[in-house]
Amino acid sequence: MTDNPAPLKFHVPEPEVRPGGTPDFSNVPIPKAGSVDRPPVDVDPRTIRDLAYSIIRVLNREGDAVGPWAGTLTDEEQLEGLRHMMTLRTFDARMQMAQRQGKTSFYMQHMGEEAVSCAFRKALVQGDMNFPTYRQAGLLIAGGYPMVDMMNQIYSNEMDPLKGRQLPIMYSAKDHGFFSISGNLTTQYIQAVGWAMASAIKGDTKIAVGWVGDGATAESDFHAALVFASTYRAPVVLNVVNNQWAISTFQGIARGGSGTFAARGLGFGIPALRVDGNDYLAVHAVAKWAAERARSNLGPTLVEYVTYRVGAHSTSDDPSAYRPKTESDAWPLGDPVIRLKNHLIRRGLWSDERHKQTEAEILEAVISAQKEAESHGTLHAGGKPSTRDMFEGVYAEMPPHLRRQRQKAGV
Amino acid sequence: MTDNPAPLKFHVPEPEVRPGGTPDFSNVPIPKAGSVDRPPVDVDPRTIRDLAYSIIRVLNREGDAVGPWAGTLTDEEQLEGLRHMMTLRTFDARMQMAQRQGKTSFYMQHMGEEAVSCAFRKALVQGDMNFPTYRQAGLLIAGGYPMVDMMNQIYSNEMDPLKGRQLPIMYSAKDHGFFSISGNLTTQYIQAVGWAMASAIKGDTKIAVGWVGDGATAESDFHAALVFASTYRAPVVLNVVNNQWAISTFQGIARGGSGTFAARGLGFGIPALRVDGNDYLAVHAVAKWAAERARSNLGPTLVEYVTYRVGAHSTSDDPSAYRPKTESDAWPLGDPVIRLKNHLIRRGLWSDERHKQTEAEILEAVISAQKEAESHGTLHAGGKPSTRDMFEGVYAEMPPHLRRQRQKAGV
Amino acid sequence: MPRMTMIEAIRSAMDVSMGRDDDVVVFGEDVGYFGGVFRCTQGLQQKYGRSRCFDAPISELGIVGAAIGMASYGLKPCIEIQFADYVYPAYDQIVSEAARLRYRSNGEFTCPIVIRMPTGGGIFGGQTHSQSPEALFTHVSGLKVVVPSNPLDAKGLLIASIEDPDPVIFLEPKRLYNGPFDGHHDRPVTAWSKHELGEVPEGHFTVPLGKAEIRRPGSAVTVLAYGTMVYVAQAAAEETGIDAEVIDLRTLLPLDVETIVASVKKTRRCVVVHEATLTSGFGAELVSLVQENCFYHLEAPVARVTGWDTPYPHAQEWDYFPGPKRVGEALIETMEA
Amino acid sequence: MPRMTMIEAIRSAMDVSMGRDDDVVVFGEDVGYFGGVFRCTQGLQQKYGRSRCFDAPISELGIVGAAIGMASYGLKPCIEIQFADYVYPAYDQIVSEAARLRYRSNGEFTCPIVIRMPTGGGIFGGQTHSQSPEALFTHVSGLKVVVPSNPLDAKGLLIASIEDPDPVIFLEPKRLYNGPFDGHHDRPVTAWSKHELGEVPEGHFTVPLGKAEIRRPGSAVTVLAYGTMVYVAQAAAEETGIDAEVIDLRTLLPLDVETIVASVKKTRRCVVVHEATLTSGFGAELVSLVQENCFYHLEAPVARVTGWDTPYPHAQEWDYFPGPKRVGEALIETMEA
Ligand SMILES: Cc1ncc(C[n+]2csc(CCOP(=O)(O)OP(=O)(O)O)c2C)c(N)n1
Ligand SMILES: Cc1ncc(C[n+]2csc(CCOP(=O)(O)OP(=O)(O)O)c2C)c(N)n1
Ligand SMILES: [Mg+2]
Ligand SMILES: [Mg+2]
Repeated sequence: MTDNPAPLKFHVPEPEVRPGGTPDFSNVPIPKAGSVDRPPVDVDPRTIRDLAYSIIRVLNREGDAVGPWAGTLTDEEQLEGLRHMMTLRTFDARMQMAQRQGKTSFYMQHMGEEAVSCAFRKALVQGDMNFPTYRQAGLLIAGGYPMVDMMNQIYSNEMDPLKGRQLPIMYSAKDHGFFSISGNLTTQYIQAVGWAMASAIKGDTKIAVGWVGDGATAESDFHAALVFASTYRAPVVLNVVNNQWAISTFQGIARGGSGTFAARGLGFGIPALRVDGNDYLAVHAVAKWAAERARSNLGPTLVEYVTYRVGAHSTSDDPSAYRPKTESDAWPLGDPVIRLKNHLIRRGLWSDERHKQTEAEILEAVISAQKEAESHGTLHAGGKPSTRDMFEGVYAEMPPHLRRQRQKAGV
Repeated sequence: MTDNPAPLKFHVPEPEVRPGGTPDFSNVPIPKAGSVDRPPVDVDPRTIRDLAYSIIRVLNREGDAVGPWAGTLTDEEQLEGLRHMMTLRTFDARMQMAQRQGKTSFYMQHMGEEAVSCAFRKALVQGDMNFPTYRQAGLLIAGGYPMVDMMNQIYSNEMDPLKGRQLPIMYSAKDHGFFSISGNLTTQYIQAVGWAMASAIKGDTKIAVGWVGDGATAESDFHAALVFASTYRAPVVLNVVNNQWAISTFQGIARGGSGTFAARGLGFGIPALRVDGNDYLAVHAVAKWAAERARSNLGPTLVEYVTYRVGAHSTSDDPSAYRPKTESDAWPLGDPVIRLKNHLIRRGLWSDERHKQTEAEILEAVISAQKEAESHGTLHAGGKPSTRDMFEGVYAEMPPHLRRQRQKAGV
Repeated sequence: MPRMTMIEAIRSAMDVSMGRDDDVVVFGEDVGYFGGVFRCTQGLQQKYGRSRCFDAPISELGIVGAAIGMASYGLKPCIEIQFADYVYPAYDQIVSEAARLRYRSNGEFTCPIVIRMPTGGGIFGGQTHSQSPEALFTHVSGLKVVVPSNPLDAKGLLIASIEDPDPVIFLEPKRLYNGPFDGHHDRPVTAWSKHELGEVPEGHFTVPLGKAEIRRPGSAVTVLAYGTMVYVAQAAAEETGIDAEVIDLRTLLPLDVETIVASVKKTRRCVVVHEATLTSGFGAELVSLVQENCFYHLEAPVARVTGWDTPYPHAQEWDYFPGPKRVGEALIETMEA
Repeated sequence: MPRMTMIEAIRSAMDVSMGRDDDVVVFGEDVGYFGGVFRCTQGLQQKYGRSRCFDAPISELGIVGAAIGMASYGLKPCIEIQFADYVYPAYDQIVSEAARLRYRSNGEFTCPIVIRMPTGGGIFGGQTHSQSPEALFTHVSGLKVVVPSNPLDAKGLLIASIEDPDPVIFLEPKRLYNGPFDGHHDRPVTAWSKHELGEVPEGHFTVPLGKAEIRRPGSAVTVLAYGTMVYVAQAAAEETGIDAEVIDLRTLLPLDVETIVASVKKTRRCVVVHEATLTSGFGAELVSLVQENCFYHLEAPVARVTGWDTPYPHAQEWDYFPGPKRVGEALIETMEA
């Protein structure tokens, strides 16, 4: 049959729907909440390969928390989680606006993905280290990092902890377990593994967390991370945030024929789980499971968060050019804030009224932080880092050639 | 239980046995010949994941060809296959010796792995393209490329098709479907995928074949190749030759916890097969299956060849420093030449006598080619490529600065 | 003659090339359906189909590696790296593979690929959207390196690059995409539609690789520049009133040494400018060539005005960028030396 | 004082460092059980255990990326890339990450790693075992680049590099591992045991980064060299009878400009030599600095003697290698200019 073969055809994956079409996620299988087993953390990875193809969910349509993954958080913690997500959303809205007002050059928001970083943070302890991308500011919000410091960084003002050197939102907060963000995709995934290896080499108890987006899993560093994590059984949680889109390319371009991103872990013998990324409770439960594995010297876990990027990729992007405007409304996993809110209301712990009131409180807090930050300057106005700062910190000690250059610059 | 966690421990995989120990492969599961199913080429990849964890074998201990993968070669072809493997082995022995005699700088042999490249070549047709590593010279031998040209390249002599520019054995033979070998590991794996994409873009019928060793699968290019092959369903066969060792590191360092290298394909939805690499008939059957998939526009296949590197890594290496001297004797899959020979004898197509006679013939042919090659020079004696050749071919047309440099060199 | 921005001219070059030669294919991150984050490939997928212009996974290594394989097959891939700052994952494929394939195979396999990438700063893009990595490619034998400074050249050079039988690194100064930016960031930029180099023929034409162009004739001092710095140098000459001869190198490798040497022998003074960091920048090669070839003509040391030896900062962008003030000072110093 | 080859000296530097500081870890391809293909790490795993010295998968990206993560944790990884020719897969991690981590985090995270790699030709290693990629690192702000030329320096510089708080690229000229090779490939090499710089203290000492050393005082012309070329330059001086001052740069970044300038101001002539290809090589930076700082003292153009602008060939190795003959000719030319 290969004697006279037909011409080959070139295949390029395409999303189901493009602008002008009607969004349709009916082909995305969504398992019922509570339907996926919760294995013990020391399970033989070979026996749970199917978890890479399912979705762990806790909150059902009615707003109940069901199944074996439910119950990892107290009422208090759940209420706090809601507040964190709401804070992140408000923070985003204000900073997005500040960018539009010319107060900074660039911003990236989390709309729709708040549960992932906010809930994950609560599964870690002091000393653990995240190697985040630009879309996990919830790690800072939920970790109690001051909003005003985030804003100072975004504004590159005179109080910017990074002295104006970095793009907005590329935070660094060591004491908050938040590694300096790189603008280069995926480079930090393998660094997270190296950090975790170091913890094991030193006989410490700290674990590391790598973060990457669906699109960025295609980068080579992803492979290096999985190879090293698998070989050295590093105490690391490897997170893939699948928000369905890179910039203009849908997840199929990076994922190819594998069905899921979690499946990537199977080729390395790394337990791989998929979780409803818009379900705060499910994210926390899976994060806790994976963190416990790492801390118990059981090695790495790969977790795929199934979520949806509701907003634009960044302030430089306009998604209406590549996907239907109403696609986010059709997204079957709903809104993480509303889902947790409904759950808490159903359980009598929350009300629409308290929600509105809290929204107002949060807005006030964000605005007050913003005022404080702006008193220290914004990108083009007011206090700013010095030109001298630009020459500092390239090395621990400034070498002669850089000293000469600084002199030449007259600073 | 993570309140007071125990210190983490650092894990570095180690081979079972080191020099001084007794080789032991009893933990390597070897399925019976004929026991693995042969699915149709258009099988749903999701239904054959277990093939990534088994070993397809045709020749059993008794020397019979058994099971659903048997029967892809005529008697003639099998006899020819034996001759190819014997030729490659003799070629290796002579060139290894030539290197020891100082006639060239470097050599790498195939001892124990002859079946892989020799049998694979017979599943391809004119126009297909291999992107080989340095350990697939069987592709040339079995494809009828003149031995004397290989030797001219090895000797970097005046007839060297590559003008002395390349390390010995880094052949290039376009008309024989053999891409220019790179000394950089794994770089060509993704190039093979690109070549295959090009064939599909043009609506041609040619397929590409990527080759990589077990150790080199850890390189990043491996990931890029799998991502692109999976996304664009490229007509490519992706081969991993698992000969148990990189240089001094055993396969566990690259493989980590995945169990097999074939498993790497599963994370991409790419059908993944493991095959007895010391079984000429099994290699051919699997190669044919994978090539047919590619040519039928069914996309990529990942194949792991389970074999053993009997000799040193290269003429610069001494394996007794890192593995027991007798390890190759203990290798459970035997010797590919002896296994095919026994099969042919059992079937009455061959005899010890004819084998010896053929050995002698081959030796004579190799020696005669060697004499011819040496008449054109060896690395340090006789005819050699010119210094002028060194300056040619950097670009299609020599740019002025290089012309000036050539002038300066006085050539 | 039609007016084009640099983006339109680059798009037109690919359009013309794809129309003339079925073997030209275009791909990269976001270049297919969407048409590229700078819109350089907009409309090409619609016009030529998904097999000729398509989206790639976010893997610069994969994009270049696949392009090399395609080129060895016989195609002519013209690929986009989204920002030059992201080319490093592909560096091995470029240096070890694309650049050496012809040589090591003695011409059996060749690598006619073009790797386009937006380069340079001035857009508050911080460390990862501002770099000028040209010197990391000019050191690599087997590559050609091109940096256009205007729409007309961009189109002619890009067509020439696509038709070139060897790998070409094509660096697009993103600050010039919409107009001839002269480094005065506080003043509005003229649009290309108002500039004579914005007049670009619709159809096929080439600007040959390896030829520099004198942008501003002068007799007092030679300024060697490329990309954005061509306009900065011109502005510095106007503002200082120094009769500088500004040479737009256009191709860095192979370099038009003849034009450079003729000019410096005439002016006897030379200033080299680029946005990239100083140490081991391409300016060092230019200084070396000038002093090797014009030693006895030189009346002053050849000066370099460049980015500082630090990563590219965000807030301090305009302290970092070698603007007309710094170039002007170097011109004065060189004249007074 | 004990005599050591360069391999032994490098091993001793790691041994001493690991003994003094538990945070020093060593890993790379084949460096663990086997002790490295050049045996530089032999015995370290046995002595310090598998957590301190171990084998890595064949992934230069992974090795460097993991080391960066470890360094940010607080370890001091000293890693080996098997040949400098194989460093490119790690180039992004080095350039975009290691070099910029301190700067972009304002010192919150730092990257004290040492990346060792055998470099240079002369062993018939062909394209992929011969390269000298130093200029690809000297252009990168945030890195330090070191090239020792003898066992004593190798040990002192390596200990200093390991103790340095910033990332160091440590290039080991493999042709010098066993003796001071002077480019006369047809003559036997003296062993280090016969050379005074093969006398190396057993214990801890450092040779500071950023300081050059005059290897051969002279008054007629300054030769700037590093690694293997130090001996080639010395041989050329002896053979031509020209009273050359040979400076061994030792550290390329940061560079000891003072020593260079003082010498050239004295000799008024300068020749720069390296094995790497000419265009955009580190020699260009040296020439630029010399002419910027010594313009009015120079009596001849600064000459460069380097590898040719081709990939490193196999058979024509000794036509490619800038041996004493070519360096000698440049000396004579420079004296006669
Ligand atoms: C090495 C590199 N290549 C390309 C880019 C440009 N880029 C920035 S974000 C992005 C898309 C990433 O998508 P994904 O990983 O899905 O993350 P998301 O933005 O959806 O969170 C691209 C292509 C980059 N920053 N770094
Ligand atoms: C990028 C790169 N890194 C390192 C090397 C050095 N090297 C050459 S072969 C080899 C081992 C490869 O092992 P494997 O992939 O198992 O192939 P095998 O030799 O067993 O066929 C190494 C580390 C190289 N050639 N290229
Ligand atoms: Mg995404
Ligand atoms: Mg192997």
